[in-house]
Amino acid sequence: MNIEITDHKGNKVIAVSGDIDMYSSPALRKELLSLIDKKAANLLVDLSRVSYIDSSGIATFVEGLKMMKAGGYGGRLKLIGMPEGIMEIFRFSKLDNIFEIYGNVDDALNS
Amino acid sequence: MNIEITDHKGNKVIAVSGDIDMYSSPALRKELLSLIDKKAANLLVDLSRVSYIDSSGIATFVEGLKMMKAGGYGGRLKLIGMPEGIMEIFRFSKLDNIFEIYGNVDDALNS
Amino acid sequence: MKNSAVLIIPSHPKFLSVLRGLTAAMGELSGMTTMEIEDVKLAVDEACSNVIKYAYSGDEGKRITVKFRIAKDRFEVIMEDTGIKTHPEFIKGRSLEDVRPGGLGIHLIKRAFDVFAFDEKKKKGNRLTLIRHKKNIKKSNEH
Amino acid sequence: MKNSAVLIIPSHPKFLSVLRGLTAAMGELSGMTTMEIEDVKLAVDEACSNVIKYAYSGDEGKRITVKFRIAKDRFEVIMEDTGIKTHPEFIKGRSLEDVRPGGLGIHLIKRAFDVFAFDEKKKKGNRLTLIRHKKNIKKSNEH
Ligand SMILES: Nc1ncnc2c1ncn2[C@@H]1O[C@H](COP(=O)(O)OP(=O)(O)O)[C@@H](O)[C@H]1O
Ligand SMILES: Nc1ncnc2c1ncn2[C@@H]1O[C@H](COP(=O)(O)OP(=O)(O)O)[C@@H](O)[C@H]1O
Repeated sequence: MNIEITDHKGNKVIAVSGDIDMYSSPALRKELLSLIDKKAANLLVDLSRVSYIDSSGIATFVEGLKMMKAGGYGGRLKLIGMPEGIMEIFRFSKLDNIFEIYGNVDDALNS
Repeated sequence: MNIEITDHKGNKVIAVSGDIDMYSSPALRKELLSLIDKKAANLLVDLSRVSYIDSSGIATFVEGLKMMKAGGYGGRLKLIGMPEGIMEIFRFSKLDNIFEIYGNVDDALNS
Repeated sequence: MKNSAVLIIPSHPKFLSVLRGLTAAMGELSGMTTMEIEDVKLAVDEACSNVIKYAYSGDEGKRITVKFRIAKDRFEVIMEDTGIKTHPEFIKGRSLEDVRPGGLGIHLIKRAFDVFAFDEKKKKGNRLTLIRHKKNIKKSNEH
Repeated sequence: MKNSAVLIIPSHPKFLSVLRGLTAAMGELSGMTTMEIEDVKLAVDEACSNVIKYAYSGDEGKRITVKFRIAKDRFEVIMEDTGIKTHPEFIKGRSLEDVRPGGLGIHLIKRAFDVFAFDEKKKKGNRLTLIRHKKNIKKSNEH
């Protein structure tokens, strides 16, 4: 797994690539929670180059979402570019309606 | 591995896909030798969708080339669309100058 | 041992990718579709993650043995550890309506495998048997 | 067994793809580049093909054990069989100028691995050790 953090019109974009599993998800968790700690208003996670995700990866996003809501500063976590195979796991886990999911960065920002 | 045989302007094209190894190469050998038996004038082997080849696969093509020359009917074996990773093994094996190698079917037929 | 393979790995999460690589290759050998392979790979990864987390309490220096068997009618995975005895009666995925981190692994395992059974007779450690029946049309149409 | 994995497969050529899948995953874990992984995968496949062909004379019902070990400075593969004793002095790839089918396997193994050694002390069957040193800049620039 690899993580790249960039700025897009003042919004933080976390681009993840490779496999998110029990080995790599702690590093993703750390990045996510540190950005939430800094009260990032819009937190976009680009999943388009993620080839695999297991339940520890899903748990990481669920935790991020909960932390963001608990922060009470109106920050929003948005998942973008989700490949079909990963979308399918979110659907199976009934999380596709819990997360804000967008096709690309612009759709996510215009919402 | 999968093999598809088609006709292109009266020439036989053998399109191979997947992995050519000690398990799959006997099937390729059979197809190749049966077409040579039928005295195919131009035998084009499309390797563009081959993901892997080992020495048994290389040996199969060397044998095919030898049989074709031994046939004495002027038939030519042409390898087309070779992916770089496979080309590299032919180069290492000093076979890149032994085989007729072309980018695509038309280049192979116009030569 | 015709049509079977055995993998022994350390109980370190970085070896999950190695187990996935092998699972995918065995799935392909058994004639599964790409989508089926993805489901089975995820399920085997989840089962192994649970061994590391629960049977070995995160100890990364133990070993896990995974046996694969391809039969005409099924795909079998047997996972063995020498860790803390699992009490199958306590294994329960969370309700999918109750959104919180964790509790998805068991659901993902049972989605891909028809049988999920711990060998009660094993003396030390655990032996988990996972069986996926072939031509399980219902399962493969579900998603 | 930290940083090592063991695979046991039948001596059937259809399991070569399974061995390649595992080899690729171990290569990735050891930090190899995609190109290095391709070379190592091919080399391990060739060594295993030779066990099937020569040590087992094509008998598909025997077993082959492959141990992988990742160390800081090297990538190690140990392949064991219970077949006919190999006489290392007779193992020789053909001259690359002498174009004919066969005789390439050993060249492809030695291209990827710095050490290719049979354990003379093993009583029954064979134990082949393959070692690839890391930061072998010469090798990786060759092609
Ligand atoms: N191999 C195991 N040994 C002991 N307990 C287990 C094992 N697998 C699962 N469990 C129990 O079942 C619960 C649900 O497991 P799972 O769905 O994988 O979710 P998670 O591990 O994320 O909590 C776990 O919280 C644990 O209590
Ligand atoms: N594991 C082995 N046991 C016995 N002989 C072997 C073994 N590996 C290779 N050889 C011998 O070395 C020769 C060269 O091997 P290789 O380069 O792999 O080419 P090929 O197997 O195509 O002939 C073989 O023909 C065989 O005589």
